[in-house]
Amino acid sequence: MAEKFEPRIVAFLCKWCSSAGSDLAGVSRMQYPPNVIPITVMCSGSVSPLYIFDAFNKGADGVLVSGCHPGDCHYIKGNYYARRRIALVKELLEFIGLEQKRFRMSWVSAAEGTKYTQIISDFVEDLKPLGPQTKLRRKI
Amino acid sequence: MDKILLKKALHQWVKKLHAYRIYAPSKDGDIWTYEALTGSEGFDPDFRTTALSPKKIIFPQREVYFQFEKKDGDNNSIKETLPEDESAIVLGVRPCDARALTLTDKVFGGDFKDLYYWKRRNQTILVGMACITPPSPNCFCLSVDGSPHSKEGLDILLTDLGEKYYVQSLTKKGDQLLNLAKNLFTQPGAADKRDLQKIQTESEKKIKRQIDNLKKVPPKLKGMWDSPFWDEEAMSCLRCGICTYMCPTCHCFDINDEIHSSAPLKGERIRTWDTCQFPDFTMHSSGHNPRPDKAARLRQRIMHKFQYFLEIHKNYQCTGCGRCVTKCPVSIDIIEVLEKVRDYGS
Amino acid sequence: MVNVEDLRKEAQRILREGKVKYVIGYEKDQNGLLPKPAFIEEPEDVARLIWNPTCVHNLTKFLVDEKKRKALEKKPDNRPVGIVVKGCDSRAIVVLLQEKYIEREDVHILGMSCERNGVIDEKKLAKKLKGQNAENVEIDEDGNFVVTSANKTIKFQAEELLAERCLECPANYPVIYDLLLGEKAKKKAAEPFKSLGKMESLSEEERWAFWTEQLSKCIRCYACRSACPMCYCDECVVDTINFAVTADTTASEKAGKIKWVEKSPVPSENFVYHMVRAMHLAGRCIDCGECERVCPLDIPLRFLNKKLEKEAKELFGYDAGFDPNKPSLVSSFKDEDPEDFIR
Amino acid sequence: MRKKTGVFVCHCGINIAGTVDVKKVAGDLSKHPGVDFSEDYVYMCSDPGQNMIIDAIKEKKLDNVVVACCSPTLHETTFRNAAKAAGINDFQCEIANIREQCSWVHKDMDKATAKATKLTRSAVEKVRQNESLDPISIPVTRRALVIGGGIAGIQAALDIANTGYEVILVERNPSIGGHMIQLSETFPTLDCSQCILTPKMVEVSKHPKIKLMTYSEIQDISGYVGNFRVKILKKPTYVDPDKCTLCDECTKVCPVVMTNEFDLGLTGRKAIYIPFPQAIPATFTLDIKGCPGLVPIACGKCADVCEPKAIDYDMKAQIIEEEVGAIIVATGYDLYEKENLSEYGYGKYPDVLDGLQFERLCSASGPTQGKVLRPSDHKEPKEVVFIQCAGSRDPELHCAYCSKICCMYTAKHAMLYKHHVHDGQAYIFYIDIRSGGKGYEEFVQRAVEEDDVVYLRGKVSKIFEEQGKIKVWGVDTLSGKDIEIDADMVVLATAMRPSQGAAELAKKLKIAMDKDGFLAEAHPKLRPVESVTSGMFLAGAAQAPKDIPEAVAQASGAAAKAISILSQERLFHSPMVAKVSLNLCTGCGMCVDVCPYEALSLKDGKAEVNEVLCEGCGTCQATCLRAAINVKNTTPSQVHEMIRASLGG
Repeated sequence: MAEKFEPRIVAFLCKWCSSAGSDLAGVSRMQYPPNVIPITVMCSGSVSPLYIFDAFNKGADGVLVSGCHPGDCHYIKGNYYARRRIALVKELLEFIGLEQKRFRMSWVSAAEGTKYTQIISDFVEDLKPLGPQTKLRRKI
Repeated sequence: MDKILLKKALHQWVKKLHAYRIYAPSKDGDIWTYEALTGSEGFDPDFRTTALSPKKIIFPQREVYFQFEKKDGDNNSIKETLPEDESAIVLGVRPCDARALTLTDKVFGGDFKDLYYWKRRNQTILVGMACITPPSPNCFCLSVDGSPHSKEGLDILLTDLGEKYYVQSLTKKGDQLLNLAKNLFTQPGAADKRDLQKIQTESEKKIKRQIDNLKKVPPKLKGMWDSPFWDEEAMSCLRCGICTYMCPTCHCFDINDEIHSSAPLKGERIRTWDTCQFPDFTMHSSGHNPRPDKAARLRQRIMHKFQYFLEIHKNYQCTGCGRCVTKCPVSIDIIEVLEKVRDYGS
Repeated sequence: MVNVEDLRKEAQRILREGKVKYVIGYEKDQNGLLPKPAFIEEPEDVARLIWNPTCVHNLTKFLVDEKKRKALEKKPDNRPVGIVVKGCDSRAIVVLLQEKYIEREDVHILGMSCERNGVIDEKKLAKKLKGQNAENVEIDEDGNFVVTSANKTIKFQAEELLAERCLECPANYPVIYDLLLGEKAKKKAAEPFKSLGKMESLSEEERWAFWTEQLSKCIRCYACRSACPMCYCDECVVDTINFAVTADTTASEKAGKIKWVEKSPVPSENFVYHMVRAMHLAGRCIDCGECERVCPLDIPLRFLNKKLEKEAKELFGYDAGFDPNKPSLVSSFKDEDPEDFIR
Repeated sequence: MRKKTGVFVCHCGINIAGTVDVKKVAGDLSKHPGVDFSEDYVYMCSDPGQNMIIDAIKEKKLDNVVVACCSPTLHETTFRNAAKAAGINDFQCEIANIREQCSWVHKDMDKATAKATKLTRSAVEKVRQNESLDPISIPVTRRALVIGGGIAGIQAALDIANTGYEVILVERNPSIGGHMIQLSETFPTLDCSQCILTPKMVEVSKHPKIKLMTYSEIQDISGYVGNFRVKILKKPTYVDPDKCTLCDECTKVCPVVMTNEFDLGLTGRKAIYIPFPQAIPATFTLDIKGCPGLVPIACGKCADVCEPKAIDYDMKAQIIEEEVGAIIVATGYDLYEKENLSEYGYGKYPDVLDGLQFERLCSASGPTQGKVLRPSDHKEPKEVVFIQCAGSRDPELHCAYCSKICCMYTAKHAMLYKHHVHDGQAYIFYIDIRSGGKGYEEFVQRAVEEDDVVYLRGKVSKIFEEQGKIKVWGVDTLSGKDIEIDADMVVLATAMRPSQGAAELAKKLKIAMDKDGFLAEAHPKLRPVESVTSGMFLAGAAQAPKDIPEAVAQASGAAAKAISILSQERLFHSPMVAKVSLNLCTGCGMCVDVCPYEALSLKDGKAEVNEVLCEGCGTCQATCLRAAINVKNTTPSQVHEMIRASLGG
């Protein structure tokens, strides 16, 4: 069963670094599993905790937030606010008992196509054994 | 028909009832709630007032009306979802809560019969438990034409006589349940009847809280629509939904569509409890809100229960269970409010 | 020891001098142990004011009410409001000031120090008295509770009856006030996050089971947010209909109204509601414990906020409700904020 | 009114069609609610492809379109222009990136196709809620303000003025020239500082496009890029420069002697004075700090002897308002305060000097007419110790950063000293020698080889006076030997600090400062001359320690940036900016705290967006607890729908 299961991942990528990084992965024809649907946002700092809860509520098996490395934010400091906010979201999700592997954050620069590829591949691998995310998924 | 059931035989009887789905009060930490009963154990006849009344079983907080799906072209589908057929027993219903259902019956059984409500209502059997000692410090059923041993709305009423229960079956449904274990029930003797009388009068004396001359309240209310009284009384109100959600007689609801999938468009139309105490209850899409503040909402709650409902259905919409008094975070006490109304301006 | 007479005197003075519109305090409730909020307008009525360890409510929510009420009035009386606060409540005022929801001039703060003690937990007391009602609770010189029940007086060690939050209180005296009653007894909780210990020691699955059981009980009466002084939004993110529509509300704003949470009180939706609430209170919750106290189904909501309070403290060195002039937890950052969780 | 959406799926030859079943994607999308037209084509970006879009929009009366193709970075503009050509707003076109983020990174056709469908759906849900927006256009006041009349400010002002735009150059001292005019010679060429700077200063004073305002300070700045309003405080000099003939009679009679800032206290000057002979503007200034009183009764000697009656005691401070489109901040540096370096006897012993004082000693126009003499007894020092990193690179006690120029000027000082005192000996204590720069390393080598300067790698542990000598104890960490020198003079290469008052100015300008108080650039790598506030640029040591060529280079860079604004009649700004829902905003100000661009402020208890400054990053949106502030066309509502679509729910 676990082999059959294909996790569904929502990835919030900042436009300037991480989304560009994923483009680079494409241009370089790197291969990674098709389980991620990226949503490009202006800045990791614009990712509201609500988006993350909503994604899990709508059945995401994993959620990724990715932004520019500290110091590289196109908007100078958006990713610093993100770092703080996301840390709290992570703690909360773990506290209520969601598998901690299901939510992660990364810094991916426009030059790090390889890193993006790796992060997605690992994410998918880590999620497969967990099976579908049913805890927060809307059940009505 | 009246019977006697020995206390020690109670559980044997309950065993026999398992052909039905059984709900009974169960204790979770400090609070009592109605839960599905599995096995004969776990039913404690000395339960206190439950957080929610059996209303939640007959009129659940969430009810699905129908499911809809948008298909190609115009052949869209709509599927009505009535509650499934399953007779249920609520074991251990307080007389006030049973009376409350007779009031919601009037609401859902008027010119328009609410299919969802009545399907559950009709297939549910209510086994009452008379209150020997008030299950809540704020019981005041006597003041609102009720009593700790009222039979209204019940199918069976059990009264604790110490070693045994005095069992009164009040409907055919009730008789069915007794017939499931004929051998457990015996005929009551004259002494039992006397004990019953005695215990009933005693139990009434034990009720601490009351409102004298409640009948003076409705006419008073008529003249109090725009009295500053409501502002003062509502000063400490927090606008939460406790008083109404806990109330066994409140029955207001909201209807929403819940979208489960946008492509293809799938979802359910659902009914959920709603309350006049929430600011959005009367919010118009224009933004105008005819009940702009909590004063207006408290007034609505009192007037609905003690004027409008009375005019329409000839009963107060309150059975004195005391939940709203006990649970109000800021001790807004409906009894005090009514007394103040009664004495207002005199 | 706090002398309630001093409180009444001051209340009377500010009322008589017309310094305040009215004074928000506690008064005896005839039919229960806990007092009820009192709104005193006449100097003669100050005798109604009481002060004892059953004064659990956080009255600062009524400052929010006052502001909302004033917004509706044509010619509002802009005099300040007098309010009786404990240490925790005073921190709520600090947050309201920090978020510019109220101005310092809007309140005349009558600060009550809990003096090495705090308020009682009604449920703990009920257990001790085995269902017996208590008529009165007081503190004696040694900081023990003296409970009067059925004409008997019983002594309890403070710890036996103290509300959990008081045992973990960072400062049980007002941090901001116009008048302080009682001494600023510095009693910093030895283990400010003790109660979380049990929860955190549980396994992931145990924690999940715990919260599923608890949050399944939620009937969304919203008493938690109603009692919370930090929940002052005109429109709550979970309300789907209550859109504060005004003349300048555009069609797109109406259309843009999002249903983050369904009205159905089912676990998945209850989780979103309570998690969003927890996030919105991160760095703002001052642990007055009201959300948990008012919950009619005894959901231990305080844990959620306490957890984030702990993280704010341990990850970012942030305490809520002490400095009205510093930026909020989530509207600030430090270069050295931890990022070991980021890949 | 239901919106009609059109979807266009590009094959990109086989780049997409190779791994994504484009026909299936187009087919599935045609069933998506609200989609009225869905087609695929081999090359959407080709003319026929674009025409297909244009025609469909016109014929099917589409409200908006989604093009599923390559990354928006490549053809978003192409297709938005097409949409425009068809008569709908460019924001009614969105791109679904099914190439870089899908077909190129996957092999499994079915899965890639499924993903492409989700990506396209997501874009459809987004575009449906897009607002039609037009770029925000701002008029430009085509004048510039340069703050600071040092070399950086002078260079920037000249560069701008020479392209024909008016420049206001504000300097708080009586003369422009900054610190450079105090220097004797400059490394690595040893050409005379005044000789190369004074021509530029004169050019400034003569330039028809430059309005020079000395003895003036910025009082207040409002407005935004292209449209700043500046209030400048012009302090009274009590001397009318037009009447003053520089006869110098006034100083002869002035009874008050004060310390001379220009010589860093090595000499004195009168209360009425000219900072230095070549001062620009060439005029005298009456320093009221020292003047007995601006009334003839008190003194009035200067006024009596002034033939042309240039002295006017009634002169008042003026506030001059100017409008400019761009601002360059070149407020320069100051030396690390004496009191912070008492361990070196700095400020305690007269013969312990800082670098600038030593420059004055070497300067031909200096207090000693270019002879190196000890301030204490005017004897020629025979042994001089130079100490580098005095206050720099010392995170514990002083500044953590490297002041960058000290290695070079210390080598220069040692050389100059040798050129003045041939039989003298120069010692230099250093931590490292940092001589990166054209001809710099060779310069240092010259100091060692030709002027046999002794370089000692190590820190000085103690300095104290003993019978007329300054004893310097230190250690040579290379040999491990303790060093003890009986010096006649000690010269400290004191750290560079942001010029005093820079912090207040930064607040007025609303530009950020780094942890050391230097002005912060917008991006450490990519926007080194821009400040965080658009329309304001940085030049010279105000941004970080720099030597002259670097300061000049940055000044020209800043000038070019400013010109790029001034050269336009209107500025255009992306309309994807934050918008406040006043009915939800409670005025908590969290958005104001987080905004990186000072674009948000509180007005009447509600947040207000300055659309010109807003870059649309959306940090405010995620911070707001009340969903009261949203960035146009990336609203939570849109993200919410995209999440749904992405998960097929």
